[in-house]
Amino acid sequence: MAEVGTVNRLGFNRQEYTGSPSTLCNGCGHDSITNHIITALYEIGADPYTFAKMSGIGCSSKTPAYFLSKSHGFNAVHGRMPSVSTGAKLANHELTMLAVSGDGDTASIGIGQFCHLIRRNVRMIYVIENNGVYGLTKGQFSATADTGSKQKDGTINELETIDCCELAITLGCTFVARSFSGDKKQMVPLLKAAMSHDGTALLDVISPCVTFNDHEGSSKSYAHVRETDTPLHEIGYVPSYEETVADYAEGSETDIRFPDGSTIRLKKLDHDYNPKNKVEAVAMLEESRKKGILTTGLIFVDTARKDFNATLHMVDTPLIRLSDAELRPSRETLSRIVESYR
Amino acid sequence: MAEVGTVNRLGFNRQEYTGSPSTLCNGCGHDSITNHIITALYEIGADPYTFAKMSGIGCSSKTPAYFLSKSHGFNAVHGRMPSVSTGAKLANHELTMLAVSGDGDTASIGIGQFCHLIRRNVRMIYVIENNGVYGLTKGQFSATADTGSKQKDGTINELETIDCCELAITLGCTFVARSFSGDKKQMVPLLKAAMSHDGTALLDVISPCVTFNDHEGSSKSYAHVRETDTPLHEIGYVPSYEETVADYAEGSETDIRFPDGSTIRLKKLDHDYNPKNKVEAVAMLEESRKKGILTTGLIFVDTARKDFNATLHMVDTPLIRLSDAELRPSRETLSRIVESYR
Amino acid sequence: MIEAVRRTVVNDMTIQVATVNGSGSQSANNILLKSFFRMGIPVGGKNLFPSNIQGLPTWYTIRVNHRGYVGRKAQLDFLVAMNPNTAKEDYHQVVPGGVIICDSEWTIDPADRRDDVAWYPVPFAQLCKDNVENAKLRRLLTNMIYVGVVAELLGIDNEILDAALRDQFASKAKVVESNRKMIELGKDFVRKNLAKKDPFRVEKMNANGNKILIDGNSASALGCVFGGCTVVAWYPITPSSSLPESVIDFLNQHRKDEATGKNRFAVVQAEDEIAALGMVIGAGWAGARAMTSTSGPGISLMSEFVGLGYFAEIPAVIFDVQRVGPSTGLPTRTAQGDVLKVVTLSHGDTKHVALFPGSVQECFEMGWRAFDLADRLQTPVFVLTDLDLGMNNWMADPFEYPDKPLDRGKVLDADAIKRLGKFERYRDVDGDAVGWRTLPGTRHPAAAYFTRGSGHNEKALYTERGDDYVHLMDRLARKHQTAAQLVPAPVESSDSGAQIGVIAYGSTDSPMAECRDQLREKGIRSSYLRIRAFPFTRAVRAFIEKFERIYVIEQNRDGQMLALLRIEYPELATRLRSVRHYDGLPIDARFMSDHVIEQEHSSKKELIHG
Amino acid sequence: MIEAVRRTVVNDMTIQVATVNGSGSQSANNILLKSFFRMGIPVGGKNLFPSNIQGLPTWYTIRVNHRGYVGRKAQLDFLVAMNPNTAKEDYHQVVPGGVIICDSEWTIDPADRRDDVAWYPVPFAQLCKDNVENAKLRRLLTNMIYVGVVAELLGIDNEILDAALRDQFASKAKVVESNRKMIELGKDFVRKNLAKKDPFRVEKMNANGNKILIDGNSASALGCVFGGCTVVAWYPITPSSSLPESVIDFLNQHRKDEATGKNRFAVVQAEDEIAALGMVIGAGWAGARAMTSTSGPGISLMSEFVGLGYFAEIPAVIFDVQRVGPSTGLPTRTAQGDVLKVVTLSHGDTKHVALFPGSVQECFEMGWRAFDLADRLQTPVFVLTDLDLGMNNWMADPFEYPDKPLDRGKVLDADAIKRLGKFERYRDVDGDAVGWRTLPGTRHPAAAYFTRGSGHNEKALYTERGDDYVHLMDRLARKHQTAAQLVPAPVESSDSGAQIGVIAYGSTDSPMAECRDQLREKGIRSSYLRIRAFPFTRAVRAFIEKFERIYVIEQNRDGQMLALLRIEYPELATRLRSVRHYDGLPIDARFMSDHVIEQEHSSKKELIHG
Ligand SMILES: Cc1ncc(C[n+]2csc(CCOP(=O)(O)OP(=O)(O)O)c2C)c(N)n1
Ligand SMILES: Cc1ncc(C[n+]2csc(CCOP(=O)(O)OP(=O)(O)O)c2C)c(N)n1
Ligand code: SF4
Ligand code: SF4
Ligand SMILES: [Mg+2]
Ligand SMILES: [Mg+2]
Repeated sequence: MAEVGTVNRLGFNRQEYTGSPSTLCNGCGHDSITNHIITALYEIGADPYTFAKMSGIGCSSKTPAYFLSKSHGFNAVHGRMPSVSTGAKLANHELTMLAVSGDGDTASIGIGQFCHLIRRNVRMIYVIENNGVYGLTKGQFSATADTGSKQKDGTINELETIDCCELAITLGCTFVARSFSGDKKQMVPLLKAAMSHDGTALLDVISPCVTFNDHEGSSKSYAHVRETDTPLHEIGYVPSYEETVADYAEGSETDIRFPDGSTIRLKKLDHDYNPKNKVEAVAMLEESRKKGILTTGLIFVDTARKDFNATLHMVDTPLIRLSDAELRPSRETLSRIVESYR
Repeated sequence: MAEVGTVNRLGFNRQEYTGSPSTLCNGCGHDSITNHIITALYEIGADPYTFAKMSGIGCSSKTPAYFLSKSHGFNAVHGRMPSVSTGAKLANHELTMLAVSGDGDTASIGIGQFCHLIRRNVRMIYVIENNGVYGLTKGQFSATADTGSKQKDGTINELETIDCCELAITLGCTFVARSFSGDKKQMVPLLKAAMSHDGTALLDVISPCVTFNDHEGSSKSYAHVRETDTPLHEIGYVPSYEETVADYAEGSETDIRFPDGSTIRLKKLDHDYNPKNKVEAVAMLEESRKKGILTTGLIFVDTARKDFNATLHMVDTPLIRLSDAELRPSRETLSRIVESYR
Repeated sequence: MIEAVRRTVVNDMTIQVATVNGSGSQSANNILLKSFFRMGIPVGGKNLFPSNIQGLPTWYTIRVNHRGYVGRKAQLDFLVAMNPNTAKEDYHQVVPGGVIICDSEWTIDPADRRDDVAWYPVPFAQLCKDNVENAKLRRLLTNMIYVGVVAELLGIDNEILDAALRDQFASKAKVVESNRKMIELGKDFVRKNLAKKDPFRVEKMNANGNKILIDGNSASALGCVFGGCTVVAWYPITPSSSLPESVIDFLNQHRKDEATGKNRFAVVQAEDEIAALGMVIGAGWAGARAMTSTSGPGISLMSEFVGLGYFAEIPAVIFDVQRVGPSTGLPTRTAQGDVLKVVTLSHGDTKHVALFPGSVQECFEMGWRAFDLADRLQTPVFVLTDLDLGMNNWMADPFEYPDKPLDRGKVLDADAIKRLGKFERYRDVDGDAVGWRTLPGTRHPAAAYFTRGSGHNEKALYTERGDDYVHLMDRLARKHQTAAQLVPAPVESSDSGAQIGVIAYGSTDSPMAECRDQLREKGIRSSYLRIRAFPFTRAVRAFIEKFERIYVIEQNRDGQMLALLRIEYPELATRLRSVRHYDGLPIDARFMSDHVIEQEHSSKKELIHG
Repeated sequence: MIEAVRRTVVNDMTIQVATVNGSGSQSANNILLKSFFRMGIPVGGKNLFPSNIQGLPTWYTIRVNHRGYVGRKAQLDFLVAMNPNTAKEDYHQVVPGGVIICDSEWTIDPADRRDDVAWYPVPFAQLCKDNVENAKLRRLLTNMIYVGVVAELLGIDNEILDAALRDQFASKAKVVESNRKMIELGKDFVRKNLAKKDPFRVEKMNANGNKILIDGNSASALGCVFGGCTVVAWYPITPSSSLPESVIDFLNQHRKDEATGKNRFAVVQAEDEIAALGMVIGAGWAGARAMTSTSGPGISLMSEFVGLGYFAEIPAVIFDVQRVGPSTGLPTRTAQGDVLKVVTLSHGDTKHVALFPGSVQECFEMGWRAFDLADRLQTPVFVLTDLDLGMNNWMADPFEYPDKPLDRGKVLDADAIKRLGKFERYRDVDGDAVGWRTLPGTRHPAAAYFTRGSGHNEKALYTERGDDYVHLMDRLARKHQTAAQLVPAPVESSDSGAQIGVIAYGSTDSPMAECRDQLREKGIRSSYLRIRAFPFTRAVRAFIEKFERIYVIEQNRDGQMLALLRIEYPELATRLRSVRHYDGLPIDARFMSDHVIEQEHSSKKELIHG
């Protein structure tokens, strides 16, 4: 990992990746994620002028205001951030789409757009700040609330939980990770890798809501998450501009190379896990669900599939930079077309 | 299977399960499914007065008009049949919900409601008449179009296909089957079993569109489906009112008993398949996708989970039959409530 | 320097507490509100809160007024400044002669040091630190100190205050105790350290009779319960959420099977508003009384299903607790910005029935009546309230028990069909433009019909014929006329010799009495018509016909009710003038009267010149 | 018995072919249409088809009229009855003195045997069986026999007919050959077996000059291409689908990088209309010219995003090809039922810009102009056409190349910001109520701003302040006034000494010339104003002011344009009368003139009595 000095390779200091002060509750997991995002951007030396920050509606969706003040941001309507992001990316593929959503925003009202975004493999980083509740509307269960989890007033969730990672894998998502807002060590390299990924990179991050879902009986409380968090591997990220140093024992690590030349290195913990196998990933998630543990790490990755812009056979020039002459066919062309209707 | 006479155990002849004449194209797979539904209803001796026929919008969604003319039907808006069905079932749980949808209606515009219906496990039969295209709007690809499949004008689908069965299984659907409109032998017992199932019973039925998707290069043409159809097992259905006769060799069959006392009997073909294992089901579907084959049969079943009405702890009396006195609290109750605001 | 005040002002003041949200000040404010209320003084409380959960400025305003004016008054008499971040601005809101209470430790910019108000510094933080060990509780308990301070300064009755305290924390004796201690601290501090330099006092009076204090969303929720609603499908959204959440509470209390403990209802938190209304439509079709509740963005999402409900004629009740703005807007501010939108909701030719409760009583009453109307008319019925009415506490006469049994509308069962010999779903047999319907599950071969949002004839068969379509649409237009017979008539109140008419609806009613008194003071006598429903009843036209100038006062930018009146009564359109308030705060009497007076003057000028 | 007809009727008739859909008759009808067109006779074709794919009744109507009346005419002169299921009804549609062609093998009920028409039985089925081996092709080819029959009976020019045939099947020589054979069969049959007993003939004339024949959806699609649209997101729906599908075709032909064959555009078939508009909004925000196209149900679903576009000020172009009805309605029938809905779409106070093309030329022109307007005004712009205009073939003058370069509106790049020293997204610096915007990716520290549908101030910062909100909403209202300066003005056409005004818009224009001629025949001279956009321009008011009685003619039940005019011009409201046609067929001249005349008479009566 790059030595962290006062400025990064672009000459920016960490401050320059921040945004306006957070208005979230003290201790909200979302604020930690904001910090991890800032750290990742700073460390990797991201160019703020290439970013578009996207979100829906919710406490989580407010957070793009709290990082990257030099980048354009778009707080769309509830649950519909994926379509807005898709449109923006098509218009200008040079934008790095960094999206934040909530579990309500994604898995309840937004599940349709979420599914289709994944199907299209639109290149973007999609962070779900998953607290199992609707924070901004005061704590109702969302669709990711775990079965059996308890609300503040004692109500128990008797419905099935929607596991956004499992869902995404099923739908062919090409980068699926799960993490915990409190785990900076895991989240920062995952975020960096997500930025290198050429397709939709999903990070489902458990991010406790201190105000409405941090009590005893809640499966998304800090205490419960800390207790059940089980990392799949230790994660290191080596950017393309650094040299890869093999510092692990043979066989104990997996390197995944992204098209941009960077590498994510997974160091084996107590058991082997292959993040390139869809069925194995599903099996692992089902197993975790049964055991009631929270397995975190890079769950699935597929660096081969085309992203949406490629699928659409688009030119290299961003559409927004095409000249008027490239956009409006000539007078002669119009005449020819008109002629064909005689 | 029951001997088919001129009337069934309720004294109805087959005609009484039909509806108005179909206005679909000659040879449309959907018409075959209509026939299988009529057959299943007739054979099982279904009581038409307990049925509610539900659908969305599309050629497929028109078909409820073509069967069960004695039952109420509801042609909702595009993609939103699941919510309407949920409401109707809550209002009157004695209704047998028999729903028909299309692949566009379910997997494109309707995928959000589809996911949440499954999550709730609303008791209903949900038939997707899957032709990979939007028939009614003239043949555009839907989200279930297979990758690489060709449209009439030669356009190739380069997007991932959404496998509604795999999606449903991931989301915890409790009865997931796949079939082919041309396979009466398989579809009829599956439909009967679906009626016995206490939860959402999904039947994803490949149903070729002769007008827009039955050409060379289409993966949902009759020819291609016939060629690649690979049944998991042979299926028999024994209703609760009939005695189970063990007529298969030991070990070659699996019996699945439904809460209503009926049984579905799966006779092993060339390899073993256990429809009670979620991960195995996903693995099988992934395998089929890779091989380009269409695996049909009962893919997954779970008879243990509660249906939505049970999850909501509802009384046995259908809500629509509660008396006025049961609905409107007394004058004294109002006084007491009012008092509490002094 | 403040002038020595001799006169006292009794039972007439506006108190504002400036805090941050999530700090637990709501309990403190409730105790104050309830104390005034129980002292028999008319009172109203309004919460101005941000669209976030913790740490942002929040203001709670209590208006105490012996004449019964409890609408919002923009002018502020009495400030409890608990939030240093807004203090600067807060100070300047207070009227000369008013009161400011703030923490004595705050340094106050000389520019903000007003010498025309009574200034009471209180060492809130210090008192709290000294008296509360648990640091976590401190923030919560600080609020009780200001309760004590205010109570002492204004002379709130001790017993009443203590009872309000006990009610607030129900049976939790320990909590009551620790809070009481803080109230005493506040009182004690005032007694020992502050000299009363302001004129404000409260005294027991007897204006509240039998009244209760309740928010509109709870009242609407009770309406649903007494309206026999069994299926609730909703999606959380401010300021609507507390309506279905109250329905859930009431249903759990009053609609369980006592023997089994099971529910005689179903509540679904849907995945979004589209699904919520879809479930309601499905349930209504199957014969249940079903409702959903939402705010602006949800209304937009419900458009398509509302059109289906209108065209296929399915009962549904939709509460719209209005908030500010197009799009997400200002979720925690109030408005009447959906009026035109809702009655014309969805593509194509549609006209919907909407009720406009003007008080919490009417939230209850229109709440239950909406279900009767929806069943009788077989169509979606909207109930439009707003954040101000829905989320704030209002005094009200005790709710009256419904004066008639549930009206399930025109439903035929198997026996009835047998008797009649036939059934056609969409035939207007009675001349009221409403057909008879059957419910799924009806055991008769002629009972079934097919419901669809596409073209259908009287037999509910699919049709694309132009004459069938016109026939259906004309009947639906006539059904709207039937609706005009059934919806609540407007309420009129007239000054003798009234010169002008005033039209308002919904929560705009609350400052109207005060406004009309202000107009009267300026020599303008008015008649006031409160519209309670769309379609308009005959009385609306009759009212407009009586006056040359009618002011339509409402809380939106575009004059949405005005537009509806212009559409419906083109020949009267020129009589209608418009007063519109849309900054998100509840409209106040002065705003209304000032704008009416101004337009009255310019109209007179016109007369003189023209 | 038919009377011997001496008089001939040349180039003035309405021909209807009754078939079933999916039978391939469209090619046959196109050949007929094109033949008339190329003979220089004004012509219009309308397809009346069911909302299904195969086997249901379909009617194609061709109006040939030397005076240029090509709007729908309800009266039918010439019937080609190819569908036995509708024949009974079809026969009775024909005017006395008209023509019926049908299969000679059909048995005709004596009650349907009309003796006031020329009856030409043709053994279609038999001829086909005798001459086509491939049974599958038979159904398709039968249609060509009626082309031959009609051509021979009317005297269609042989060469022109053959050229139309070749064009229809492009270069496929074998197909041309087999079709030609069938046409000849038909002609031959007529020549050998039928005696001409009707007066109808066509003759070459020179009325069509330079004109082309095109459907509105193709024209709109061309507008998009020449408007520089790069991002298209859509969801299939009748009658809109062929618009984006044409865009795709044109883009593939004219907007590829020649070197690489790659696309200078992106087209997405979205999962639904919500996503479609979401993508357009995202693309518009990022700086692309983006559009979607839909019909009624899609408009309802787009409500929420439209409100975001309005409030956050994002360019977007939305085509609404209107169809009949609330809900699913009649998907294959025409209407103007979304007018009021679209301009007030979404909750809260919104007012949108809408264009109403009245011809295929205008579909093209407003098509490209819509993108300029959207960029200039930074707001969603609607283009409202309808099924009649969109899916039917119309004659048109050749489209004019855009008269000005693409107007990308007020966009600042990094250099500009450097020059200006600052940038505030929502400040009205130029007095046109439109702020400058930057695009994401702009390389300047002051360029970024945060776009949101919640409250925001001039700097695009989050705010819940009432004054900020009012400021913003007032600016948006002023922006609407700016829009009124930019949208296309109405088009006026006046009789000298006109007694009444007539207002229409969109496809209602097409029978207007005929209607006004009919009025003139009855002594009523009229002035006609065709509204082309909302907001209304000053000329609309000026027009209404000129007449005591103005008839607003439109194709919906509720008088939606009338409502808008009443809202905008209350002082003129009483002058406005309403003629409404809403059975799903295109309005015809006679309907309009009859209704105007009827109301004119009753108004005169009123004058006499009152
Ligand atoms: C259409 C619509 N419906 C409802 C809302 C109200 N709403 C705002 S945020 C939110 C839920 C947010 O939950 P989640 O996405 O989990 O974010 P969190 O606040 O928990 O971070 C809801 C329902 C809305 N803004 N728009
Ligand atoms: C909101 C909305 N959008 C679009 C349509 C148009 N539409 C009607 S059916 C259909 C697709 C149907 O496809 P599918 O569900 O696969 O049914 P199929 O016709 O293939 O059986 C569409 C897009 C509609 N009716 N409503
Ligand atoms: S309510 Fe919950 S999610 Fe929202 S800011 Fe507070 S802690 Fe975070
Ligand atoms: S278009 Fe396709 S799906 Fe529709 S009826 Fe015809 S064959 Fe069936
Ligand atoms: Mg959440
Ligand atoms: Mg389909």
